[in-house]
Amino acid sequence: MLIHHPLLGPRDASEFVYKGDAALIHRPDWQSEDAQAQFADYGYLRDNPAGPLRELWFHEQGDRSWLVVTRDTTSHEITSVELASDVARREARAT
Amino acid sequence: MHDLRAITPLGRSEPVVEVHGTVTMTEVTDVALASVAARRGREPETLAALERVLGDAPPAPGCLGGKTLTAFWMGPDLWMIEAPNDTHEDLAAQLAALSSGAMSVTEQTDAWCRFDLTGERLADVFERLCAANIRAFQGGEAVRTTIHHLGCYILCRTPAHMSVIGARSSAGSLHHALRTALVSAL
Amino acid sequence: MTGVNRLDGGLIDRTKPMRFTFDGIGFTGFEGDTLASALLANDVRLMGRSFKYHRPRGPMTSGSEEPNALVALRSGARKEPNTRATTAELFAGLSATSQNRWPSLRWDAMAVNDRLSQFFAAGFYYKTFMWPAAFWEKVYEPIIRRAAGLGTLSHEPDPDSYDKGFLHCDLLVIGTGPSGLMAALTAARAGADVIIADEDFLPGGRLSAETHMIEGQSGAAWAAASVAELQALPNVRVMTRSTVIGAFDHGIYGVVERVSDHLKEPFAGKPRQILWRVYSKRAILAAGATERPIVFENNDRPGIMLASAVRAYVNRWAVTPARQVAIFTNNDDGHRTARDLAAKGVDVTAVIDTRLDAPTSADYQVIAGGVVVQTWGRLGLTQIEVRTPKGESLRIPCGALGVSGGWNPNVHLTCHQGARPVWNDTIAAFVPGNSLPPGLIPTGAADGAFSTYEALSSGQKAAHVALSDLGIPHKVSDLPEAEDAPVNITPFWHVASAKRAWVDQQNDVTAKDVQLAHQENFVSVEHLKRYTTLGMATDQGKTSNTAGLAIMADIAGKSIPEVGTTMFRPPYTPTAIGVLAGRARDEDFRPIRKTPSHVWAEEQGAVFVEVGMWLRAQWFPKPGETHWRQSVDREVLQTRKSVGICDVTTLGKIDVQGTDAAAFLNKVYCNGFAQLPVGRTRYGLMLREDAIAMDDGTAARLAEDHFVVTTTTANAVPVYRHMEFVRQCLFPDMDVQLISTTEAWAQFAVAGPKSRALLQQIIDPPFDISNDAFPFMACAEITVTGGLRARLFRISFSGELAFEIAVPTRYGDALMRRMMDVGAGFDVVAYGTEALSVMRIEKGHAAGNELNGTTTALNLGMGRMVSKKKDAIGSTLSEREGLTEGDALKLVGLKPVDPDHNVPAGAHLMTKGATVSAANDQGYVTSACFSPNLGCHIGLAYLKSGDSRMGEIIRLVSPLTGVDHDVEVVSAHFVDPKGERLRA
Amino acid sequence: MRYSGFNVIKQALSGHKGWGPAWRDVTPKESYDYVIIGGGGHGLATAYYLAKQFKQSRIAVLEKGWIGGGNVGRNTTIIRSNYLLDGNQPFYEFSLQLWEGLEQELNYNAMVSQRGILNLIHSDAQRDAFIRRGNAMILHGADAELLSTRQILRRYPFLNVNNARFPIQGGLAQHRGGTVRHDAVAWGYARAADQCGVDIIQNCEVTGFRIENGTCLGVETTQGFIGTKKVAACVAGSSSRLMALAGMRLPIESHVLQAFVSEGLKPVLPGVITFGAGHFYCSQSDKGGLVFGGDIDGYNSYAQRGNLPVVEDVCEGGMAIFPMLGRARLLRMWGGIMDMSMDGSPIIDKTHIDGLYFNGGWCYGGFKATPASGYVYAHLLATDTPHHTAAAYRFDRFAKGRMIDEKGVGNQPNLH
Repeated sequence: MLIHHPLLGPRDASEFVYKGDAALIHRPDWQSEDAQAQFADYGYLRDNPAGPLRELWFHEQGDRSWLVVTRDTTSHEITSVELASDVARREARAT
Repeated sequence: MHDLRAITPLGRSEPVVEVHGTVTMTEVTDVALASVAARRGREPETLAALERVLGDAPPAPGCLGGKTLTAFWMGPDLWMIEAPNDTHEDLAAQLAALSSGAMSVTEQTDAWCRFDLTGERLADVFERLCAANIRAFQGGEAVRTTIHHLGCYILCRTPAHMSVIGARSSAGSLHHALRTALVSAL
Repeated sequence: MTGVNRLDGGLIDRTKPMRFTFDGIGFTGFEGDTLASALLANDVRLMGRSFKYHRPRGPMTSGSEEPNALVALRSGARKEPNTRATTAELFAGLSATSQNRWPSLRWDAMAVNDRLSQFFAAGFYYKTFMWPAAFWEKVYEPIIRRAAGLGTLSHEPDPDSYDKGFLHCDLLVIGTGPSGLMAALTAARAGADVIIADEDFLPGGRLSAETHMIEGQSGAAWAAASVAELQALPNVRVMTRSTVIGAFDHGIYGVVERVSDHLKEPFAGKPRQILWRVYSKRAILAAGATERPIVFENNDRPGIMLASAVRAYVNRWAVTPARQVAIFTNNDDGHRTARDLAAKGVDVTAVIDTRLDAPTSADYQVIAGGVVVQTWGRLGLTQIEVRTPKGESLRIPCGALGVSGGWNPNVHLTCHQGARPVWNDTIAAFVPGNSLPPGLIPTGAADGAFSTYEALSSGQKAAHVALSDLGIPHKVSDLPEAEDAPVNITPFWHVASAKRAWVDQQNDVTAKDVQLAHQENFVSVEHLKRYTTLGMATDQGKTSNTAGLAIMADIAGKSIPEVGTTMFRPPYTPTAIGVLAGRARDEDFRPIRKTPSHVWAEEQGAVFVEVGMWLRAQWFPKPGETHWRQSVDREVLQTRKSVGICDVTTLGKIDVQGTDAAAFLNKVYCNGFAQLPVGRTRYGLMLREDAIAMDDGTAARLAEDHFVVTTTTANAVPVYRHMEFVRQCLFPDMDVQLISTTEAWAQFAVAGPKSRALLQQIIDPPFDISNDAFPFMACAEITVTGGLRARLFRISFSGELAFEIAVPTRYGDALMRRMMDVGAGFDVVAYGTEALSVMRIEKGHAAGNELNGTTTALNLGMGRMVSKKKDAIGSTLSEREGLTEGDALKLVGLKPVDPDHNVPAGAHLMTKGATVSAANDQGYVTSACFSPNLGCHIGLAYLKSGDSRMGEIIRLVSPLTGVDHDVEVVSAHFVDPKGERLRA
Repeated sequence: MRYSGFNVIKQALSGHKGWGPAWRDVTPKESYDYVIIGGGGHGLATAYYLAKQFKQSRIAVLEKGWIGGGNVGRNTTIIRSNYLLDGNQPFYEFSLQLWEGLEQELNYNAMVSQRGILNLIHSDAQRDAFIRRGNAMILHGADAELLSTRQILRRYPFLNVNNARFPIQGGLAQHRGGTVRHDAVAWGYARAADQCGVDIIQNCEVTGFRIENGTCLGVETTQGFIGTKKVAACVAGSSSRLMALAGMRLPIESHVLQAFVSEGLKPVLPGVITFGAGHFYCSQSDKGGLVFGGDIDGYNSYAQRGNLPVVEDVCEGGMAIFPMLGRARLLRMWGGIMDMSMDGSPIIDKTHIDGLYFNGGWCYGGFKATPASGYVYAHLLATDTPHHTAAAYRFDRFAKGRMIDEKGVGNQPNLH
């Protein structure tokens, strides 16, 4: 596979390490009422869709950026790639 | 002045130089390295400081640049500065002094080994080593990728002069891989 | 002229004769021959035996789709089993042997299977060999296994090497036939970066095998001229002997180039083959088409081959498989073979055409509406029986029969990403379907365009599409003149009456087997394949799948597409495993990482051990020491008595800087770091979000905004990755920067009561390392040996008064030598990883065996370290009930009751008196060693409620290694439990 | 007709006219007592044991394609019970015992071949871990033996011991492990279940669940609504897709695992061998093909195909221990969709919806589990209590911190 790095252009996926669903960016609040339940869901439950999935890839053999890659799990087609830090900041502000 | 004698990444007292066909491969040990990362919110100061050091704007992603000193892009707001070791053995300290806490500087000189390949048909060699599109390089490119399971920076100073920078501890394996490709491709 | 069957002409070099042997018999062929063409030229048709019935077989094809003519090429360590004689390029001195026969190819004892064939119907083995149960492994299976399989491996290491490479292009053209060449010329002339690859050693595809004219010259000449033009262009790479094995995601293709297979052996330092990973923006599939046979009684005798193969042997290799040849066809293309044979003076004894309206000929007899119903010739075809439409039967003599059932487009690569081909009635074949691999454009015969003109025009069109996609300007140029014959075919798949009629020749699947599969409800194509093994042989059903489907459709009363479609998976043709592995084998399997003191350690005769990629000194044998324990015990005792030095550079080091550095470490470590003063170091335990211990290490605060974090050797990479995740994804607004400095500093542990005295000889004054000035857990940036920058940490893994000192890596070797020199006066000793491990076990420090991915802070006895006052990764989930139970495993020490007993790691623990069973399992030993200080074996273990069982005698069992004795539960801190030494 | 050597000969002499269909093609009834979703090995085994062992009836198996077309037909055919943890070991040992009597039980030769499985050891830490594992196996009543390098070389003389980057220091063997003809498992269970009256319905895809006030009343399918008392989901890689129709999120990710087979070769590998310092395991099929595999590709995928890097990684592992493999040829590569769970262990449990049961999260270990999975799932369906060997496979083990993590890599499915 090829991942179009937002800064470096197309790079072979073998340079990256995969983590999983980009929902992992949204870590629950440790002080909330049901924190333990929230962390259990956060840690263990996944949508695992057959179709577009936002997922985290780490450019370990590249620039060490974490990326949010939107990839179709049935066709492997990649439709968008962003720096995870940009996504995290944007979505942290949004919530 | 201290009296400890340095050894090269390949474990010798002198750098190793080899000629294979049209290409000369040289172990480079006389370059000091330091990484510079911009502190959050202080990117402009960092850019300015680096511009003073390099005599040019810090290189863009995927690039190698600089005039008075050279540098290459390592990551977002992160660069590696190259300088002659004899004049800049404590390069990190020199750079840190340039800006009051605007940037995080880390000494990198001995974290790496470097092999320079000079001569013709370098693309024929590198296409057996890594996925980077070396044939399209014109000079000024700096990519990080893997060579035989080793993470390396590949710097194109000119199409006839490439530097491969890899982890110092595996200098032997990297040198072996480069030599094998030279023999195989040329 | 060598070879009784050699004709005039052809694309071989008659000035270069080559000697070769087959089953020990010498023959001569020419450069440009394949093994098959050279053998046929010498009137050898019998080249192999079939998989199941051991039927005599000769080549059916002239290419990589060959199911029958498989031989063992070369000998000794270079022996290549199952090599297709039809693609093996002849070289001087080639030696090949036949396979799957005993004692000889002509007289094969296993051919008795053929006589018993009715007992070996499809799937018979699922129905028997069940009684008695024990007989399967002992009797039935060994017999079946010996009978099965084809060639044999050499059992010797492959002496050749393989390269991998990476290529980039705008357009990859797959195939050098008319459409491929036209596409490449069009794109290359427009300036695109083009790679054109073909599996054959001679470019041209079918043009090399036909008598077609293109622009007044022979097709072969046109191909040669086109290739010459392409090779002259700087933006084109022409790759012959290069098979595109697979179409992978995002325009990446795997291409295997056979660099040296046409040589006796590779040149020194050169690879046998290269696996190219080709990154293409667009690709054009011009892989052509493959002719398919008709299924009739005994249609597998040597000499019965595809009509197109006969034509290829005649035209390209100037060989006729026999002096008398007949043709059996259901389409016009079969007649082309008859014409080419006749033109070369070969006796065409008949053309049997299943169509009543078959074209006639003045040169040979045409039996319109006829079918072949039987053949004769045990080791080679001698004659055939034909039934005419009037029902009369004729015997026709022939040494070869060319069969043409129509052509299948080579759609394989279009299927590699899940697309299924679709049926096309006009050519009665599957053509590329929808949802093809993105960027892949099928063209020419591969797309069902069978005439030469169609191939040229579709190739040009495909190139235009690709160029437009890439935004490369181009102009339409005229196409060369070429034949444009229509496809006239009336589908005819099998002779209805035929039973022992082969569908899959290599796997011996007959029409009867397909019938039986249907009868037992294995109707879908997937079930048909798996039950009968149709299409599972080394040719992957290239010549058999369609006929199998057609026969099943016929029996089931369905249409072919209703029964299913053919499906192809990579690789396109079988690929040497060696080339997929490349250089990564033997010592080069993975890189080697060496420590700064490696050269010195080698000089000391150290024994090295693999620790991940690292090679570390395990111990340093001294003269007279015959057992490793002697060396290790000495290193331990001497270190605890005076001073020892160990290279600990392999520990991961991460530079953490920024105004939020301390706040960041508060997140990644379960214990607190905000209050750590500058100039001090603290132990840190890092948890995964699921509360399991991920790693431990120390963080030294060099400045308010600067820490140096250490990780274990094994976890340096995952910990750095995790910290970047926390930084970039979880707390992106923190001002913190991370970078690994593991290799920048050579770091040595200097441990033992005399460590301070030794270091005082190294460290530049006035820096004071007295206990007051530089207490336990202090750290500082200093200089040594007269001005060399260094870092000093007062930390101890051994439990002794100890320091770790770091200098720039290039000076590590010299520092080690210097410390050993000045240390001589202090009875210094170098110690390796074994002594390191012994001392940390004696001290009860956890390491990899304790941090095994299932242990919590509580298990480690560090439950209280998990701060409740702050948010840290893993702290919330650490409170789950399953992780906080009363009888949770706790880290304890173990001592044998009988001091002569050992405490083996991996042993399990039972309460004394309880029966030995999983139900009574109380825990297990994680690490163990002989402690020279205690004079007995000791171990660390996880024990249920271990912290409250000190002094208890429990039973240690290791049934696997035959150990069963009592041990005492003690504190894990065997040595200096109060920690007075390390604070001294 | 009963399968036997006698009947094979009898049929051979009469043109094989007497063999009937291995299972009937049926159209679904309006309702069943049990509807099992998924005509793979686990689903068919569940149906068989429900009918045979637990004397239940009115059972249907719904398969969206052709039976046996999923992972049971695209795996590397290995069976073993060399597990470490209490939650797993008894279950896989139970499965191995069921394998041992399977052919006689089903009257179908699935070629269960106990040729032994060997895990190679390359470091002291690995040895410690394997000794602990071997002891756990023996304590649970399974077989295990620690082999020296010399013992290993006697059986595998061509292993690369001395010239290797990571020298082989021994191995942990389970002699009762081995291989099975994978397709035959699905066909054997299908035929046996069919003979017990189970309806096997192919080309019948479940498109939804009919759930009313917390109770599942049946399933909507491409062949219409089918009512039932109990619905048993058993669809491996498609688990998340299916259960989403019931509004459930699972502790599961779907990943692609590639498998490989070489050209047919005369016998060279007597047993199953696993490389401990790389990603490679290999056995040889009765037809002579070397069947091998390695790690999953590592990214979520529902495409039954992988990519080159893992192919190369696996072949590197192969060459590292068998340098003679260089001249053997890879014939075919394919991919299966693995239901990778959050701790690497399966889930066999009721859901919070009455009448809806779940079996999944098998990672790449599903094939060897087939008989026990079917048996314990049938037990749960018939008795509403978990079988004692599968009591730990609960949904709530994650929230409660009772993970069953053999590899110790945590909630990172692509590492299990």
